[in-house]
Amino acid sequence: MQNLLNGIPLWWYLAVSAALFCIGLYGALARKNAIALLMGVELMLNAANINLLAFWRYLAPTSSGGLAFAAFVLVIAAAEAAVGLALIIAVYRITRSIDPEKLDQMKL
Amino acid sequence: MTIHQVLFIVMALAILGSAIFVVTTSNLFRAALMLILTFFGVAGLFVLLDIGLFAVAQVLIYIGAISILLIFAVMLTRGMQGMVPRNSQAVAAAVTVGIIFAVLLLLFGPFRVTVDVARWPVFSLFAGNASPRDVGGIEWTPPNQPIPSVPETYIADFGRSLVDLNQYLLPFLLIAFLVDVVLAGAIFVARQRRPAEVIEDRRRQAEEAAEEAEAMRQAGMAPDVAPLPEGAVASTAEH
Amino acid sequence: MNFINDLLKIIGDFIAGIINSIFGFSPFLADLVTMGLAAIILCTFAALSFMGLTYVERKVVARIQDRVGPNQAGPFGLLQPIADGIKMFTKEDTTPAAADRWVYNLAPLVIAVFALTTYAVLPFAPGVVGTNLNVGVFFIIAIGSGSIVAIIMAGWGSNNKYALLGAFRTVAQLVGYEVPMLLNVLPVVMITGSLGLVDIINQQTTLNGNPGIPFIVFFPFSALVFLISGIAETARSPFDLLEAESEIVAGFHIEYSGMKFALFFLGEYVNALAVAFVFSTLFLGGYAGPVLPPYIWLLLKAAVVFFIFMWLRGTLPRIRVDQMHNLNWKFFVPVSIVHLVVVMVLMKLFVTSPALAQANGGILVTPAAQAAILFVASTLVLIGSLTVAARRARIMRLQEEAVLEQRRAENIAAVSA
Amino acid sequence: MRTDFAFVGVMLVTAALLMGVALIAASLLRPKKPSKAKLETYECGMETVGDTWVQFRVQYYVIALVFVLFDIEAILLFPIAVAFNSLTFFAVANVALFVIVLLIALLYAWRKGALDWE
Repeated sequence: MQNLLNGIPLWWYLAVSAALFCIGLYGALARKNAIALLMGVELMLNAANINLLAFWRYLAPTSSGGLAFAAFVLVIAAAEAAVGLALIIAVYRITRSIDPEKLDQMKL
Repeated sequence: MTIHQVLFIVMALAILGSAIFVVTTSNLFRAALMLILTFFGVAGLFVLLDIGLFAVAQVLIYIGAISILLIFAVMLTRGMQGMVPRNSQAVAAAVTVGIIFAVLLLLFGPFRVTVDVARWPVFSLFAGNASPRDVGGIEWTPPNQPIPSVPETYIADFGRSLVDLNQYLLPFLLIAFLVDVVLAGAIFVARQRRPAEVIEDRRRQAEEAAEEAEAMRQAGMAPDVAPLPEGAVASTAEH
Repeated sequence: MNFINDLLKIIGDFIAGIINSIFGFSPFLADLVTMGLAAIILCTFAALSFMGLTYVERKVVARIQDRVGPNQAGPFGLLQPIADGIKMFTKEDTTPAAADRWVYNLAPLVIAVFALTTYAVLPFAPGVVGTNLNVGVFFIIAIGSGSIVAIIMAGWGSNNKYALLGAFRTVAQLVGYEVPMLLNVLPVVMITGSLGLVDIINQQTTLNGNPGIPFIVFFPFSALVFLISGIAETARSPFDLLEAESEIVAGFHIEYSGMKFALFFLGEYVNALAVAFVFSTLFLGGYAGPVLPPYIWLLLKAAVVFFIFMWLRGTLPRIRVDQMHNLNWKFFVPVSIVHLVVVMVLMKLFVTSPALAQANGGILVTPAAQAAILFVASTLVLIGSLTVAARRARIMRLQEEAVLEQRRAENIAAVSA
Repeated sequence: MRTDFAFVGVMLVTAALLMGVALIAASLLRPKKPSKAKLETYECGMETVGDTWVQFRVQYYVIALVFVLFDIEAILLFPIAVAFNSLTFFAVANVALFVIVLLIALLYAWRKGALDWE
């Protein structure tokens, strides 16, 4: 018998998070558009956050480690999106394409 | 079924459904909108976990900031025109992702697999000595031990831990510098001009330098720099 | 006296009692029905206040501009909102052929729903609050992002150049003014030590329910910047760049008509009223006040704030896009950060509780003295920043004039030659 | 167990239902006579030329970028503000440092002209 919070066992959260992570990974691997790829990465970061907060809530709600790490994930996700999208915009202006498969040159 | 379980299942379905839409649709703007729905669902999960602070932060940052950035980028790059949703490695990616999901479910899920380590010694690498025969299905909480509730002051505790020298002060300050670097870098990258403009600029500069040198020579002084040869303009522009 | 004071609460308890007795067999169902009824009452209140405000605003702005305003429908034009409502319901409403149907039709719904949800956390009287979230302030600011999403949806879904351009402009404005709003709520949260709106009001009241020192005295700078950002956040005049008719026709809602347009309008007014309520709560002491019942106090304060909105709308011209961005990024945000640091350090230096003074050091002062110190500091920041900005603006104006003068001289020389 | 957010959820659902009912009622009441001219994109009577995808300036992105970075700082500053009364002076000095570093970032963006709206 596993422990429940609001009638929900921990593994439900972990399963949703795992599924979300895998969907995000698929998006990051299989998309032909750099922005869609970044969307996949955001999904993965979100999945990681679900995991962090679920574990925090079930295992150590009295410390604040899980919250701190989740907050850092949020911050870094935003920073990553900002820089990534800026790069995409810059690349697009030069090559008029944001297909990551076509960006195989070091020099633009 | 309690109401919380029903809500959880509804939210999980919304999250996963919209996430699948995000990674399969060919309309990038709708993908961004569905991404917002996913984020909203995740905020709902945080509410179910009793972490209101992060539910709100999720809405504020992911919906209010990151999705806006994504949509702006979609608009700026016209990324949707003639878009093919999948690239050539989509099938391989799907298979890989499926395997990863199966492994994760084995690790996190309720399933317990019994493996004979004598036949598969490689599993002892993962399972260690603690439970030599059971792999996967890790029990994260000791059975029948109540989960403590979140303390009322969890926001204040969290805030205090962020500026506590023994806890997260260093990452907290590093984030300020990270933000600095991100801002500087992203502005530099995003505001860079087009190559054509750069070439035009360089050519004008070269012309001005040449004119100046000409004027100096006419004034009877030796030029500091030799006027650039014709080809030099193009070669400097490439870098 | 008590009956009048707690009128809302007594009525609420009465209704809850009836519901509990009907649905006594299932506490969950009783809870759900109670909450649903409360939500319907709040939505109705918001919708009715929307109708009332459109009339009042038209009358007030008309008076300011020396006109009469609506005066045909009913006595003093009082039936005007109803006539408008009937028109909105029966007007033909087309979906442009080029539009993205789903996105186009969902956008007004999204904006109205998010605007109404703000009311779920506003405290109207002691004990009368939809839900007292412990992250109330944060929630109100976060829920505002919903309207940003809706505006982008409307702009893109219409598939119209002007709509998209207007949406982009609006979003750039809304996201920009969220930053000074966040930065100026922080001092209030710091002095209260809580994000809950009820806690913030309690901090501004004395024990017997009368107003203590409202936070506008502590942080006049924050109050001013919050108010102006609030106006910009709800895109009201003079920040109504999104509907600059001469430039982008009507902004993101150019393609909308009938009921969908009404929902956009409702979202705008409900948001503006919510900003008035939130400002009253954060800086004017909320429902706290002597003699009159609490809900009347709150309504009075919100009405005064909303009157300021209407006054500004009636008198100020619309500002330019670059001015709007400059005001935010080059004045509000940097000065707010400086103000935040000053206030933070002062609040740590001058503390009011002996225990804290003993634990962390700092000088023990009375709350009134702390308020006076913070008031002086905040006002100094305000005056200082205004002086610096005025000097900078003067220098820039002189430079511009010099350039113009030079150009004129050149022109004269060219003509005479 | 009932969380504080239950009412927010109910409010979202109720508002959506009420507004949806209003929309549907309006769609039943109003006349519906679409014609080709009515369904055209409105552009002050002119015919639409070209794509809706007009070229947007990158300035919008830069503004959103600066906003995002100030937004993420809020998620860290708000919990600290809640804990403010019990912080030591050292901690407050660090928060001030954090905020000032952000101000430097803003000033850098200002100097680089990222905040100028030509």
